[in-house]
Amino acid sequence: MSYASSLYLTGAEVGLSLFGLVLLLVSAWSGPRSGRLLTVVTVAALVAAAVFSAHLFGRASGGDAVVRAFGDLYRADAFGSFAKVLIYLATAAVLVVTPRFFAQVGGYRGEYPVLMLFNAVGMGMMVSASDLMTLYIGLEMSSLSSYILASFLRQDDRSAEAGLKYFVLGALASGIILYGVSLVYGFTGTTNYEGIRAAFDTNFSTGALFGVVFVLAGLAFKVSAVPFHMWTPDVYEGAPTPVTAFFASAPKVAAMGMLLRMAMDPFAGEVDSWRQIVIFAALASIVVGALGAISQQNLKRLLAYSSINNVGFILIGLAAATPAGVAGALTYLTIYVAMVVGSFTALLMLRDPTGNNLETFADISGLSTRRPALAWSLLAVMFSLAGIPPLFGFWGKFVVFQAAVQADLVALAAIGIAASVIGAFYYLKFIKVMFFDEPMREVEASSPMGHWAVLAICVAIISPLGYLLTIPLGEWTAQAAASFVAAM
Amino acid sequence: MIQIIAFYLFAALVIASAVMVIMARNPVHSVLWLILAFFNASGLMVLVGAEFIAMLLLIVYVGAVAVLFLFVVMMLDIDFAELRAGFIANFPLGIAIALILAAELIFGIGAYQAGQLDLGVADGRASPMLEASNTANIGALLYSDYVFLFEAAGIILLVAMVGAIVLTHRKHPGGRRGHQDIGKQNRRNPDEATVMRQPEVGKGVEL
Amino acid sequence: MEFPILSLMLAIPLAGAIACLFLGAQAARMTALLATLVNLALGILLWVNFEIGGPQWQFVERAEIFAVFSYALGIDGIALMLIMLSVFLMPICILASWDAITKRVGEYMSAFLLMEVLMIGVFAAQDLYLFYIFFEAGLIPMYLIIGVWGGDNRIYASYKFFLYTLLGSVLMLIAMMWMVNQAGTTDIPTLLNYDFDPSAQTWLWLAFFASFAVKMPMWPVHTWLPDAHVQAPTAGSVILAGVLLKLGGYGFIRFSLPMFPEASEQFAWLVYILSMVAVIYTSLVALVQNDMKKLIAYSSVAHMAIVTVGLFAFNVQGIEGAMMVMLGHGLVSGALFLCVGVIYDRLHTREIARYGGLSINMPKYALFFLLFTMASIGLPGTSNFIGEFLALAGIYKVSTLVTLVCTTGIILGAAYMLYLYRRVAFGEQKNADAAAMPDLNAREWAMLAPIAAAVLWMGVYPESFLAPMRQDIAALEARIARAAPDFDADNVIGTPREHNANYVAAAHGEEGAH
Amino acid sequence: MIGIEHYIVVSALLFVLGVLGIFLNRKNIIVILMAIELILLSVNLQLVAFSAFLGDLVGQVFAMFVLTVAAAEAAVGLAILVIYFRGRGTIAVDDVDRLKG
Amino acid sequence: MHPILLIVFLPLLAAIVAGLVNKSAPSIFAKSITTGALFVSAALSWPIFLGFVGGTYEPTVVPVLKWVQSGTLTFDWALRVDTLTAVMLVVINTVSALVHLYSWGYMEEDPDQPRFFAYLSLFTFAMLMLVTADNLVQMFFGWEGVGLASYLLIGFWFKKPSANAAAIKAFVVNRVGDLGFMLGIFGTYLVFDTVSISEILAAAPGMSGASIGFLGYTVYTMDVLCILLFIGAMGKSAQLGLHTWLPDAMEGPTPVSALIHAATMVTAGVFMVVRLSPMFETAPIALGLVTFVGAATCIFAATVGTTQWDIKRVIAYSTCSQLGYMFFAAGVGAYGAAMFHLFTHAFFKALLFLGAGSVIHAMHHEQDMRYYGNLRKHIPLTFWAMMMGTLAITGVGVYHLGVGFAGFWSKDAIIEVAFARGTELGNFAFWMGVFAALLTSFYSWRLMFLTFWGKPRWIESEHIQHSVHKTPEEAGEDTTGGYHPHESPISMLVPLGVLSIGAVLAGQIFAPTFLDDAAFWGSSIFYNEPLIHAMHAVPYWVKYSALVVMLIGLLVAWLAYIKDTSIPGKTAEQLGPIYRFLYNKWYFDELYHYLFVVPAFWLGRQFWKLGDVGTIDRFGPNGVAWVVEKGAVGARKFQTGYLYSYALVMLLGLVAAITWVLF
Repeated sequence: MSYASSLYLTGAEVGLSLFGLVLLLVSAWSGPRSGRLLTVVTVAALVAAAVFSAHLFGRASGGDAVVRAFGDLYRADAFGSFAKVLIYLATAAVLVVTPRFFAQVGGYRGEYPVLMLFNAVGMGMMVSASDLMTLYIGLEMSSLSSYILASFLRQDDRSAEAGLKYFVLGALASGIILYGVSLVYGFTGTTNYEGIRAAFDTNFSTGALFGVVFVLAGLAFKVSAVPFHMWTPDVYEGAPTPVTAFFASAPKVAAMGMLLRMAMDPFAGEVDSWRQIVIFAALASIVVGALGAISQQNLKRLLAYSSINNVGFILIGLAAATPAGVAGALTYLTIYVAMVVGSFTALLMLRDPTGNNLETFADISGLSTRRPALAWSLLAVMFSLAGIPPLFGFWGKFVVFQAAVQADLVALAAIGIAASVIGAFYYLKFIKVMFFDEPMREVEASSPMGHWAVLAICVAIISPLGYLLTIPLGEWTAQAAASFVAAM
Repeated sequence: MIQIIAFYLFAALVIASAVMVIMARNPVHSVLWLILAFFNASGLMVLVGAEFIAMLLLIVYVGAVAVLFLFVVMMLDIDFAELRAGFIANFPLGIAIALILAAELIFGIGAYQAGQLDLGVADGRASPMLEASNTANIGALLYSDYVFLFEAAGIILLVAMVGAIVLTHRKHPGGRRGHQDIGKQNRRNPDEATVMRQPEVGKGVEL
Repeated sequence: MEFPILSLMLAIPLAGAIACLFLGAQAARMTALLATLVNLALGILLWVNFEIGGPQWQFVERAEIFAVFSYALGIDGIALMLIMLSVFLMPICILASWDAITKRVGEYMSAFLLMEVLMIGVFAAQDLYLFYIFFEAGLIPMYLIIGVWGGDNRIYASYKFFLYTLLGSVLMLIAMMWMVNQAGTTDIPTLLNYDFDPSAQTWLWLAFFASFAVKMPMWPVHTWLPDAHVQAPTAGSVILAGVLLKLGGYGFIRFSLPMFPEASEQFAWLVYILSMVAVIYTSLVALVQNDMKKLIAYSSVAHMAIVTVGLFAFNVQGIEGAMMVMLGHGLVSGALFLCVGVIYDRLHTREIARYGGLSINMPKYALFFLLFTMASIGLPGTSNFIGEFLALAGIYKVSTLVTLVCTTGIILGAAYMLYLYRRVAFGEQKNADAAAMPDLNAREWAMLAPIAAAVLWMGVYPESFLAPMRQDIAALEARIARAAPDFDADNVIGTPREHNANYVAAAHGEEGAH
Repeated sequence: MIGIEHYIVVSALLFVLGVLGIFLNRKNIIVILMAIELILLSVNLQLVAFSAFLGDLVGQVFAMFVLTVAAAEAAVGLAILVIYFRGRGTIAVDDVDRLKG
Repeated sequence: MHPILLIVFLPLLAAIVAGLVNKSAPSIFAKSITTGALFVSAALSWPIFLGFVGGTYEPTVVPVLKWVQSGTLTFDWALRVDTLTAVMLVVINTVSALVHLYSWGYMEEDPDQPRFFAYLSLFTFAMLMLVTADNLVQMFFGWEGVGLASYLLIGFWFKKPSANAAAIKAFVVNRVGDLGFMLGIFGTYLVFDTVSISEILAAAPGMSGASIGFLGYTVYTMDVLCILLFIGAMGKSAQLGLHTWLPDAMEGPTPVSALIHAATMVTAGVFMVVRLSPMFETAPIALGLVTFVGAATCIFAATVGTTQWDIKRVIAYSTCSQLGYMFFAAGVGAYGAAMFHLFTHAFFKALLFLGAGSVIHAMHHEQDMRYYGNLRKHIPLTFWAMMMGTLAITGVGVYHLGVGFAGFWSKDAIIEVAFARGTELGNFAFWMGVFAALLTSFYSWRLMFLTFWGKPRWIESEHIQHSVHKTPEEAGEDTTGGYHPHESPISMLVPLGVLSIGAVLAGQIFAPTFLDDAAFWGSSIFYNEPLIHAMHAVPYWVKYSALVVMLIGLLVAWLAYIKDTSIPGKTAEQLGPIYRFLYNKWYFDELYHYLFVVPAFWLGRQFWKLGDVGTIDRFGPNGVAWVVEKGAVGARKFQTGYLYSYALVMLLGLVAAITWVLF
């Protein structure tokens, strides 16, 4: 190990951190007006980081390259790099559509993109961590900035309440994780994933088992799986919409990536002890997410439940506990990010003529006559979320269920997919309101190009054209999943 | 022997203080109990030879965090008499669950029935050098192997600082309700803003 | 590689669908009509070039552009016929919507063209997952067609349609995954000859059944159909009855029977019972309907029950009959919905009681309506007769009881259809507005006349339709022969009697008057 | 020397008390923040104990990071609390229920 | 080109042309083209028939078009010409041509004449397809085709609710029979692996001892097949149980009644049994059933016929009764006799109907005989035609003289052969036949006397009142109301004349051929030579029985309707219940109404409201939606918004997970 190689492998994080520090200075001196400019620069930096991660992915996907940095605190392997590409791109996309929201409600500052940057750094560390300590630091870096972002609209009670709830429950979850980590550490003698795994193979005591459960439970909070999901609807509804968009996309990837790595690397030997829990969480998430969403009027809240629902499907990939399952989960995440960014972008484009953001069903009633393009985009997103072919969302469900079936979890797959029909109910409601109902409210007639660009990219991905991606996506996710096989 | 007495003393006090933290009516008292709990925990750490962490605990917590708590408690100017006492509706359930958790943790991990605990074996890379002090050992480790995380921890502190400032810093000294907030006005919804009253004949409306 | 005609048939309506989204009303109508007509021409080309008795799978295309599954197209005679049905009905649907749809025409036409793509895709898909994608995707345009352009209660109907059919088919997806995992291929022709373990077949069959039974629809999962039909715009009903219901039957032919012969035999009783119930039950329900579309919808359920018993007769007649019923019913029920649509466009009600005596002011209409009514009843010489006759002849070989019960459908069918016709076309002109309706115009002629011709053609010379399917059905029969169910009409040849029944000894004679 | 079990028991009790503090309390959010500190304290205690019993310093390093983060958390948490109080004028846990359903 | 092609397809062509042109050309166009086509067909048919009579014509099959090939189940469009077909050809085409001609006059004032003529020709085509069928499926095609035409023609005056109801009834009741027919075809195919009639008949004797499963029972193969097929015949030929549609079918225009519901379509059942006679001969139980049903129908319809007032209904029940004769003739094995009666019956029954039509025409569409009377003087030509028909149907003739009207030859042959058969069923049929002959005579003469003798009672008729614009009170003593019945136009009288000739001579001329000429029939039917010998050998009292009962019937009718017109009323009063039973047609319609129609609608409503809506939807989709909805409400309530409950749920989850892994 040399610092040079380590710094190279952690280049994205290091670079973004340094960049963030510089930006902080700039914003401190230039005052609140620099927000938009800083955003643009941040987006560029994130895209650059994504490119760099893609480069690392290419480097690592061969399998023989050195991927460990800082004495195996950190691995720039294919899995981590893939997840980071997603994270950075999702963060960048969300940032693109952010400033306009705050332009209306006020309170946008240069600190916002900086916090997003550090959040991204934290997320990067989460998915690349190969040591519990790295994991914790990354997690907290991301979480802390998320708490702040959730309450960023500080004049708004709902934003503050969202931040408060998120903070308290997040801290509790961190505590649970930490407690589990300490147990794992105590009963294995190490915090390194490889070491943990080796120690588990020789000796897996009750204490270690408790550690595993605590860690997974805490991680379940981060991915908002049932029953650790309770914060999600409140936070998503209360947080400023761009922040909600962010929460639903990049941190989901990071948390899920972290969970996948945790389950498939250090805990891979103990599949039998955690699989049942994951299966329960998966099914419960699908059902609770779907049921919770049905009677919602607030679209953000609905999408929060939708994200819980989607997490359930991703967890099915995890429950398979096979490389195919991991690849499926990653595929799902990729598509999910596109869907979620697309849906929130469309939501952010919905404003009344005076510029207020709209966020309830009543607001989008009859949207298809007022804003056909927007409505059709949302239609595609919703059908995709519901998993109806030929939209690409189907593919996400397809791969995870396929993995489950291949892992002989046929019953799980059958129940899960049957429960997904409940979910279709409220996605249909979305479309029903937009297309079948009469218009009730005036909406702003046009939206800025940036929003359109993000939306167009997302819709293009989830459209049937997405199927052309199945081969490369399949290869990439398989290589990412192979990181764990290589580690085995 | 003294070690054992000390352990039980510290342990009993730390538990008792913790109980008081969550039971105390007055938050100021809670903070003070919390400080006591930290002191005792720090004592427990000293007992196992982790004097650096023990001191750090005191410095960071008692010196910074607890004071911050006190500061905020005072600053918020809360009328504590108004705060409701009592517990949540499903208090018994909560207690029961907590007891189960405690029992499982103690008997599961503690594993008294199975005799000696089967701890892991450290790989030795971070074994303390006997000739150096605990502080020096940690320092050596921190600035070499864990420098990456150390820097990252710094960023966390930075984030927290930035966050705290961004959230609480106010440009307008005119008071929290002294300035017009367009966003807030726009976000008001009719249900909260206006009240429909239908006064009966001969009776006024209390505004 | 040959000329990719199937892909072209998918591409043309797709391009049309995209174009329609951006076009004005009239342009969209013309585009849609043009696209469907071109597809019809291509379909005819397909039929002409289909080599009867040639290789089982023709016009095969294959491209590995997706992971896990292939873009593999190819048709056999069965698929050919169903594709023909689809491309034949599409221009008619566009015509039927010509004046009836005035709001959001571009989107409407787009939905229809998309529907065509998906229907052709379903029948042409040679890859299991590709099939599923096309199969399932049909929900989207249909949901919109019902929901946006439907009647008053369209929302309930569209939800019911969507969720019912979705729930049915998701389980099939899991079964497909299991099959692919087991057999190691997604290629339908290969899977057709893969022998799954009989115990696994049981639940695979049930999973597929869940989907196809809903699509079919079989009793008791039929209740989405009347609602969907009633609420859908005319052309939507036509497509729904004409083609979408056939997906269930196609699924049985393509998947359930050849892939799980043992399970099919094992569950044949279930199919029989549900079909028998359906024939009696839905026919009686049809008898008491006041809404024309609902009546026809219920009649569809009864007709589809004949298809299912035919399919599960495990013999050539049954299966060919089932196919013919599907084709015939596709034409006839589609035409009946068009007939309803014609008068609905004039009076904007489907309530039977609001009409009456239409033979007086709309004689041409009455003639067409009569023809399709008779075809629906299964009058010999029309398309449905051939199918019903063959299907019932097929099932007779298996169970006389089932045949008896299902054949009562011809009585009940006659009762409710003639009762409908009587109330609509016969009797006095009770309502002045109904009496003032003009007869068919040229556009409506152009809609109904081709179907009428096809119905008669199919009834008089069904060979055109049977010939392409013959070899495929024979292959199917050979495949499932090993699991053919026991039959109850076992003829045991005994010693012939010595005399004829009215044997009179010759000696009895010669003593009378002569 | 005291056995590791003793430390585990103390930590477990602290942990449970911290958790109890979070959800049994409806008076005051500040107490919840303190309960979180109790949880982190229990973890720290356990890490240090394990570290000592394993003869491995990683646990102590970890505990140091936890301390750092705990401080940061306290800062952020209190900041959020402050803005919440500014908006709503209360910090009673029962009142934090605008978002629900 | 074989003439049979022209014979069969000319009517179709004419129907299509007439139907498509419809009102866009003067109605004379449609009328001429259809009538012309039918006359050509008729003209082409006779040579074929005479060719068979003369023994110069060979049976042949003319293939037309491939139809269906499905595995071993193959059948093509083909026209089979043999003796049996030839008989039917002349009957159908002759009567049809005459009815076409008759309709020129009868339908003169109707605005929808092209449609009417198109239907008539369409019917003729379908009937021809039926009788020329080479396989059972084509026969079924014709079978259903005539059903369709019958439906259309009964409902021709579609504004009349009663006509519509009758049309539907005819179709649906026929469908009940068709159910049997179809099952019969399926069974036949299953047993013989073919539906070709000639192949089936050839193989039938070999199957006579076979047994087969049916509805879970093991039964004789041939019996079950023949019974199923016979159920089809019962429907089409209005035999007891499935007869209810025929009287109602009189709602159609009278020429239709003559053509379809007397001469041709209703005899299709008889034709089918005869056509399949070699098959039926292997099925004794089935034949027993045929005999029994035939005899029962014969007597049932005759009893009802004695009480009806509607002139057409009387003739309709008469038809029903005569069909019974044909069936029991077939049942006892005298297929030739059955066909002979079919042949003669076609002439005299068509004559009676057309005559009745002429009367109705003259009486301004009044059909109730109570309002007739004394018409003999006003419409003499019609009277004489009707008289010929009555003489024929009542079977006037003297055995030892060797002369008689058409009905004498055929009906007596049937009665004799039933006796000659010698079995219990044969005797039953014999006695029923004799008794029915008595009743036939009575109701036929009753019809004649009520219509043509006595005093005019015209003014009581609403139709007449409409015509003369008077009420009975206004008319006073003049019971004619000043109405002047007019003799029908020439186009109606010519058919009456031609058919009268047939009614008088058909029996006399063709009796030897039909009854005794085995060579004439060739292989087209099962010809039971010993039975015919036995028939000729029956005692004289048997041979004269029919004549005697005819005279008794005549006498009674004369007494009741000429001598003392109060007798019928008194008798009806005295025999109250019996009279009402007969008058209400044995309550079959009511029985079926409450047994089938009412329950069907009731069940339909129950299935719909309680089944679909109340159960399937309620517990299916709506039930699931309800559960989901409740779940959604629950999920909302669960999300209380309180931090501590969130934390509690998390803790619950944690504890649950730990407990799960621990145990």
